Amino acid sequence: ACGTPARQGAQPGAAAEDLSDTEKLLNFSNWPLYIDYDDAEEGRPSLEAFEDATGITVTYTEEINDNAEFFGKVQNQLSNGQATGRDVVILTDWMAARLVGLGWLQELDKANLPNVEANLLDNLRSPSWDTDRSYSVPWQSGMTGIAYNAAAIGEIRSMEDLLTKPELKGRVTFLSEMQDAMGLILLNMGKNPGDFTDADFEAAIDRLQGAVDAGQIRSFTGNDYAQDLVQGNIVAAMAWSGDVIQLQFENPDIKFIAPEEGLMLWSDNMLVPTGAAHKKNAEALMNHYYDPAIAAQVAAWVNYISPVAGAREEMEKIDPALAENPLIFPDEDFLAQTNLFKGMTEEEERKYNELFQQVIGA
Amino acid sequence: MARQSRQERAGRLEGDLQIRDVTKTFGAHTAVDDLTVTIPEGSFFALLGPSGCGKTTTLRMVAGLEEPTAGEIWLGRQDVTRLKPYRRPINTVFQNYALFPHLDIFENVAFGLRRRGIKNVRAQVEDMLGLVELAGYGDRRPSELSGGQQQRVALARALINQPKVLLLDEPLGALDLKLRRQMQIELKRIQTEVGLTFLHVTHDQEEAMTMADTIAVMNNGRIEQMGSPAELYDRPATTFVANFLGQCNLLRATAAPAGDDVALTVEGRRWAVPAARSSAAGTDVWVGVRPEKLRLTAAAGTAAPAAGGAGTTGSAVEPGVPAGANAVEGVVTDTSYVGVSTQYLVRVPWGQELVVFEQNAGVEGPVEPGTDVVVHFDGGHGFVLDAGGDGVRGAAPAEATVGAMT
Amino acid sequence: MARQSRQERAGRLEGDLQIRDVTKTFGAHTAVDDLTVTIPEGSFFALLGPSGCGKTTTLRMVAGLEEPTAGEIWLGRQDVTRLKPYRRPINTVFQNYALFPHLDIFENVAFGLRRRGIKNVRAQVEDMLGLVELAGYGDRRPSELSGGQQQRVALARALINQPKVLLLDEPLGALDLKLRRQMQIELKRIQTEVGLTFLHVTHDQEEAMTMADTIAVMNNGRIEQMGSPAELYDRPATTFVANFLGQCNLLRATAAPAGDDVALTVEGRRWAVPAARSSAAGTDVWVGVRPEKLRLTAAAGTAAPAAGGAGTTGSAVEPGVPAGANAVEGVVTDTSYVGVSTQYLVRVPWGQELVVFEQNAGVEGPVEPGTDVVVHFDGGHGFVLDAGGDGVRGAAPAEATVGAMT
Amino acid sequence: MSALAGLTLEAQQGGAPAPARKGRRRTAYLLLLPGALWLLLFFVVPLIQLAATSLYDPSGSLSTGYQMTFAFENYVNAVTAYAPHLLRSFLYAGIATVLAFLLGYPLAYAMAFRAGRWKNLMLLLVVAPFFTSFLVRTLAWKSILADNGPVVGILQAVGLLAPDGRLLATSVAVVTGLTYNFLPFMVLPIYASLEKLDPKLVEAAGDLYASPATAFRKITLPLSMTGVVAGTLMTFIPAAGDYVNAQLLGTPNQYMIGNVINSSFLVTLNFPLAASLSFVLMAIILLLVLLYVRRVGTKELV
Amino acid sequence: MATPRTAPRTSYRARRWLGRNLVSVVAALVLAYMLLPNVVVAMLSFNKPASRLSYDFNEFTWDNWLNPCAAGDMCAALGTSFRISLVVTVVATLLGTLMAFAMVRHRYRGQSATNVLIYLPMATPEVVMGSSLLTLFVAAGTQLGAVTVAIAHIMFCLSFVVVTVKARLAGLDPRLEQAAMDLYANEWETFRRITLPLVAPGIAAAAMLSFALSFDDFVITNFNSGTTVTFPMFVWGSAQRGVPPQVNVVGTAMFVIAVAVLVLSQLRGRRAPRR
Ligand SMILES: Nc1ncnc2c1ncn2[C@@H]1O[C@H](COP(=O)(O)OP(=O)(O)OP(=O)(O)O)[C@@H](O)[C@H]1O
Ligand SMILES: Nc1ncnc2c1ncn2[C@@H]1O[C@H](COP(=O)(O)OP(=O)(O)OP(=O)(O)O)[C@@H](O)[C@H]1O
Ligand SMILES: NCCCCNCCCN
Ligand SMILES: [Mg+2]
Ligand SMILES: [Mg+2]
Repeated sequence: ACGTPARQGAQPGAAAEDLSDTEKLLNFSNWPLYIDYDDAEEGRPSLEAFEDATGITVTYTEEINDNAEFFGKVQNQLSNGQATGRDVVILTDWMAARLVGLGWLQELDKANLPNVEANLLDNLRSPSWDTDRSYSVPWQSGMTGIAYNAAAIGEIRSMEDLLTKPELKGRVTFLSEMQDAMGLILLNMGKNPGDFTDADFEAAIDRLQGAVDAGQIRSFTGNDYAQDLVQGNIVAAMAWSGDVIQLQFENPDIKFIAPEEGLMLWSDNMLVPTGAAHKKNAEALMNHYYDPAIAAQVAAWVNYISPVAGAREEMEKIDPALAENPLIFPDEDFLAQTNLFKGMTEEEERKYNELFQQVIGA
Repeated sequence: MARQSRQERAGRLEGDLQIRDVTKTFGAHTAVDDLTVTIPEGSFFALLGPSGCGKTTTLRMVAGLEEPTAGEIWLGRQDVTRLKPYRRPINTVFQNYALFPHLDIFENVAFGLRRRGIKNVRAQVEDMLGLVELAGYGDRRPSELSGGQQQRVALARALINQPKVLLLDEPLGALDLKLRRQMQIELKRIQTEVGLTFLHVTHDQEEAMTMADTIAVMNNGRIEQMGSPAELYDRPATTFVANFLGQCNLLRATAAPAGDDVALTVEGRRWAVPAARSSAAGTDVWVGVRPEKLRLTAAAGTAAPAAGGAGTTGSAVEPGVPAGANAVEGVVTDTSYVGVSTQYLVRVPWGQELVVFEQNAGVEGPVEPGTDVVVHFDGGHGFVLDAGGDGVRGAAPAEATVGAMT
Repeated sequence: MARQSRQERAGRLEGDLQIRDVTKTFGAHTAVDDLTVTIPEGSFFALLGPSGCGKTTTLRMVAGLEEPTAGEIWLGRQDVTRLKPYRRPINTVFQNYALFPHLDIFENVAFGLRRRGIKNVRAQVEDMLGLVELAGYGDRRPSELSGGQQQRVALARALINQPKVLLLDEPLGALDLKLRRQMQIELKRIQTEVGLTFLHVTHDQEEAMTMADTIAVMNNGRIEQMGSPAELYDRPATTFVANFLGQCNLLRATAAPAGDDVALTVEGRRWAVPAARSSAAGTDVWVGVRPEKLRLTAAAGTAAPAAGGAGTTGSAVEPGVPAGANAVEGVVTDTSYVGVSTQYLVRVPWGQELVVFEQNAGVEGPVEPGTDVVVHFDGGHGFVLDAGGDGVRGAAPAEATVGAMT
Repeated sequence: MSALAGLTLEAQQGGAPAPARKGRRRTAYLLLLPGALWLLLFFVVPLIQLAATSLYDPSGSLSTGYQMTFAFENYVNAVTAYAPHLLRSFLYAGIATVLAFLLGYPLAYAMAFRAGRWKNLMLLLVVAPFFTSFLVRTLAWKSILADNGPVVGILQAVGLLAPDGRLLATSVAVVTGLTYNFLPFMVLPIYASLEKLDPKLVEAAGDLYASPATAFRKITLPLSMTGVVAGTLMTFIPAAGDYVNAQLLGTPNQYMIGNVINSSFLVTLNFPLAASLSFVLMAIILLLVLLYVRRVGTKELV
Repeated sequence: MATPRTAPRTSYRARRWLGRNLVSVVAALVLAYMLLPNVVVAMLSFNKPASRLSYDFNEFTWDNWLNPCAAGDMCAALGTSFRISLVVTVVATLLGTLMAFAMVRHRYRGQSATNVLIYLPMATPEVVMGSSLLTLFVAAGTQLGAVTVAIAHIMFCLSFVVVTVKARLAGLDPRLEQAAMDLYANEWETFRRITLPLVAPGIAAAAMLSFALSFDDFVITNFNSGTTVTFPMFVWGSAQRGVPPQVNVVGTAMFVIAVAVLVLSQLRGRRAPRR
């Protein structure tokens, strides 16, 4: 064995044979708490609507807990040009960028996406890593901030509290995604996550290391912080905005706050990996979710920022209060206090991840 | 007060091992049944009996490995009934030896000394290994020794502690015949040399007889008879003992007193046995006689010569049969040569087969099967037992017919 | 051509088992050494010898479980040397029985029949179980039987196949004395009943003597002597056989021919043994005499009466010693009562101890240790062996001194 | 089922193989072939591949590929960066092994000598949890030890735990989980070796003036040593490589080397690091095992 | 006078009882420790959780037992696990038994090498085994899935099978086979009628063990399963978003079934002597 060759896909966008015309099937992998869910019916209304409308049977799997973890799971197949068995996956910008770079995504047929063409918010139309949205369609955007259980702990206001408050010792979780965790810590240290130096980063790492060593942080989690928060094993967590609002239905004491230092902003995208055999069905799904009424329906449940123009108007019909919620429909002022993590070179990404990895030990 | 009198009793018996009214039950089963026996200090005492009769259980109670359900065990002046095994001055040679496989021979033998905190054990252990003729074997493991050698290690391991009583539970049971006879001599020699009390369990009657001063024959948790080997062999008190200890011819008879003798009628034949050799009270009796006490003489009108070294001079009804001998005619049905002696089966008129041993001391050839003979014995060699109740006991099951076993 | 002549040879011996020049080596060790022996059809042949002498190996070669390194094995006219075990009309009763634990008794016994494709086995198996007195035990598992019963199943399992030859490898070795004697009778009975060839391996000389028509004594992979039990016992050809088969007194002597006798000088004493009973060529010899052939007579000037049933009439130098008897004076050092007989050790002037057996046939008490006696025997009971080379062999190791074993 | 008890131990019994006949050797190879091939192909070859991976250029990535540069410094870097995790792995595994021994020995002893007719039932209860996924059982521990769960409540009530104290997400929880998970592997071999022990030997020791404690120390324990060695190895080795317990019941401060290897392979895709850590782990384990086995003197095992 | 005497006597008795039964008491406690999680799992299998994320006991219900497959893809995962474990059990038991026979019954060159080959996997941590196999599959470009999982499971079950069967085989008296040959059974019949039935309990134990190890494996599976979801993988995944109570139904059912099967086989074994 003399090394392993580069895993870049031979031709970016290489498509598998599309069986959509014969197989009315779609495998959809998503994060937990990321779609409308009717407890009483034990069903997902928007998805059922799609199935009813198209006759496509959707296998919906809540299997994505963390971008890197998911990538690790599927990268073997993708790098070998094999099917992963998934037709639509939802991943965050930076991970989507990596997949585009590796050529592991199928190019979308715009002709099948009229709703997207029509309703995609302008500010999301041309990210640097997929300038004409050939490979990706935004699913939701959201913010990384702090969630806490007000019944168990006094008010939490800042990252400073999270990192140092003794009452929180061992009862707070951080996110295992480097961009989330380090973004908030950089903010806490007065740095700009969108533009920082290696030294800034290292200082932030030291700060994090200090908190870990002190036993402040119980664990680094993916989406699974939600469970611990509800079960009471932790009283505060680094959390994603929409999740927390959903958790409030289970436990009204759980609050989401924007830390005093600021919020991180991100968006997740629907992607069709290479080897997926139902691209056309996937495109139908994307198009379905860009119907503003459907988008509003989803947003009303998940409480994330919808990328669909006209969703707010539709939301007015469903729940006017939600239409006013800045976490769902943020205005310019609100967005001003949010931050984006900087786009990294592969070199930087490796370096920062390695440092981060050593701190979280996994 | 009760305590006082006990101590008095004990005082009388310095160093003797006393088992007093001991009973041991396992669930519903009584393994040892109200056993009382005193084993004098320094004696070689053998406990003999069929499998399951309670021998091991008795030994284990003496060793302290089992607690009596009732009764007491005294060693000299000390009640040891409830003493832990490791506090008793009693050691055991286990069947199959129970040598510690992970310790070498030296450490096996030194084990007891070390436990008692004795420091300089080397000399003592070497001496003991010498005594059992295993000098130089100290650093072997038990598995590297032959059966006989292991046996001697087990002995040494127990003896080195100079116990008051040494218990031996069929210590030779696993050895083959030749080795067994040899170890018997060895054991007896060592007992004589060290002079301590041996309580020896065996089911081999020959072993018990050659080695022990006193034998107790056990059956069903009780002692049937106790005494010197000769006493037990010559005057068994029950048919069980008669059959268990060696071979025996037992014949049904009716008895009537006749002066110093008991007059017996055995299928019409008139026999006599000294009254002193009868323990029967009724008229229904067993007459017993050992095979080696029987003589064969050619029947009248037969040319065959008398077999065996029993050439006697004296007048008799049948030529060669002494006057006054108890005799019965019969025919030889089987002759088997066993080197030292020849064993004959003689069928008597009522169908019973008698066993006769003739030592091969002379040069005369054996009596051929089919020869008509007269079987006779001196009344002084017979014995008479009550035939009340239980019939013949102690013979091996498959041959539990009255009479002979080969 | 060679084949032709072999077949001719075989033709002469219908059904006999012939072992011809068979050698078996394991690595450097020769277990069986150029063994040749013919076992006549229908005979009970015993192979006797110390542990490790090659008995089992011989049997295994006959059974086909081991292949000879050299030599041939013929059964009647057929060379079976290389035949698979399951193609030979030979069956084995294994030591420890090797019963199939997962099959019941019935299926154990039926095993061989079923393998040979025999359909209706029930009647045959029932018969065979009857023969070994186990009728009704068919549906038990081997583990539910006693040792003796298991033994009989092993026998039945082999016998039911009506083999030409039945091999028995210490089939009684694991049984206790009493059961063993009983099984010996059983085995002998069955052999007589079914009349097939038994090749029986044992290390129990008494067993071999009571059961076999012919005994071969093996040592170090070779046969030392072969013959009828009486022949081997009465006229052993080597000191090994003399000592291995029963007990024996061996005395060093110088021999000189004297007519029909051999004149012997034993430490100055003049003895004689019939020339026919000597196999010695040189002058350096062993004189052998069995313990039961020796007589004890009170020494002159001693009041003690003659012991044993050897009351003889005849003039002698010492009173009670017959004329012409070979005699030596000595002192009794040990007396042990074993029921049937009493065993004496008599120390003669040059220190050797002789063993003497006296059957307890009379009522005389035993001779006490310390008594001065004369030991004597009829020359016709002695035998003379060459003393060239190897000294005394065959006695158990710990007593490899010249002379007696108890 | 007793065969199951013997599962981890036995092997050293060997038993004299039947004498080789002509052609039997070929049969032996034929019988061995499929299994041995399987192990060669899917155990040995992967290990070699892993060894190679451990020497790849550490700056390799999916997009650039991984070059074989014989980068032995990977080992140095891995050990320096993750020394605490390595240390913790062996510390936790060691403690768990000792605890499992202390708990497992009495259980095995009671099963062998005290259980009577309950013996088989007890054996059954030791084995049966194998069939309930260990993940499910470990998750059950998570709720047993939860901050507002019953155990914490009781311990706080009796004052053994501070009012704000907790069990979950502590070393205690991780070690408890490790001990629990590998306890059967300790119990079964010890039981198997005690089963074989002749109780007469213990009686003989008592007869020779050894008190029960001494008899245990001098006879029972030494004679069950094969089982103890097998059991400790069967506990220690997997425990040292485990990451599930640390992940479910611990915090980053409890993470063991298994967590690092796992996430390097599956999350951060740092294959050279993961591979070199794997080998460091194996090397240390083998070294400790050899030292231990030599010390305890049970040569038959390794 | 009697009162002060009886009190210490009772405590003496209690102490004596404890002294005698200490081991049994400790053993019972340890057994309780070993079974505690199973008790919790059994309880939770009857729980109607307050919400999808909660794991606390809330309300008793039979629903989970009545609808075990209501929990997403759990039943599919369970099926996958069963299928894989069955294949693994058959193949590993077969190959391992053959190896054990070769190792006990034959002499050949490379015996110690074979021994190392058998023992080393047992001395290798699962992460290492799983990851190294992954490296191989990646390098060979093998599609990860049920097949690779089965390959991996067979690999680590082999050692356990060999050791278990070897133990049984070594304890088998070779004279039984010789006796069969002596009684006209040829090699094949001897194997079928004597060797196999006598070694069968060992083989059965090995098979049972293989099944349990394979069914329960998470670590090695996680490395090599690709998109295939086995039951443990499902549990692991669902642990991140709330374990459905049906998982506890499966855990409890497996436990009960295992106990039942073992008890039945014991009872059958005991009754077998009577034909
Ligand atoms: N621990 C025990 N539990 C139940 N019964 C027992 C126990 N020990 C012995 N017995 C029974 O007590 C009786 C006497 O047993 P013991 O071992 O004393 O016999 P033994 O005379 O030594 O026999 P053997 O010659 O066979 O050794 C037997 O019936 C036996 O089954
Ligand atoms: N398979 C074997 N490999 C090596 N040596 C063997 C083998 N079988 C037997 N031997 C050796 O051959 C010799 C004869 O053995 P054999 O079993 O025939 O003795 P035996 O006369 O039956 O002894 P015993 O009375 O103890 O059963 C012994 O020294 C034994 O060690
Ligand atoms: N419950 C849905 C959470 C979606 C989180 N997406 C990943 C954000 C990464 N910063
Ligand atoms: Mg006994
Ligand atoms: Mg033999």
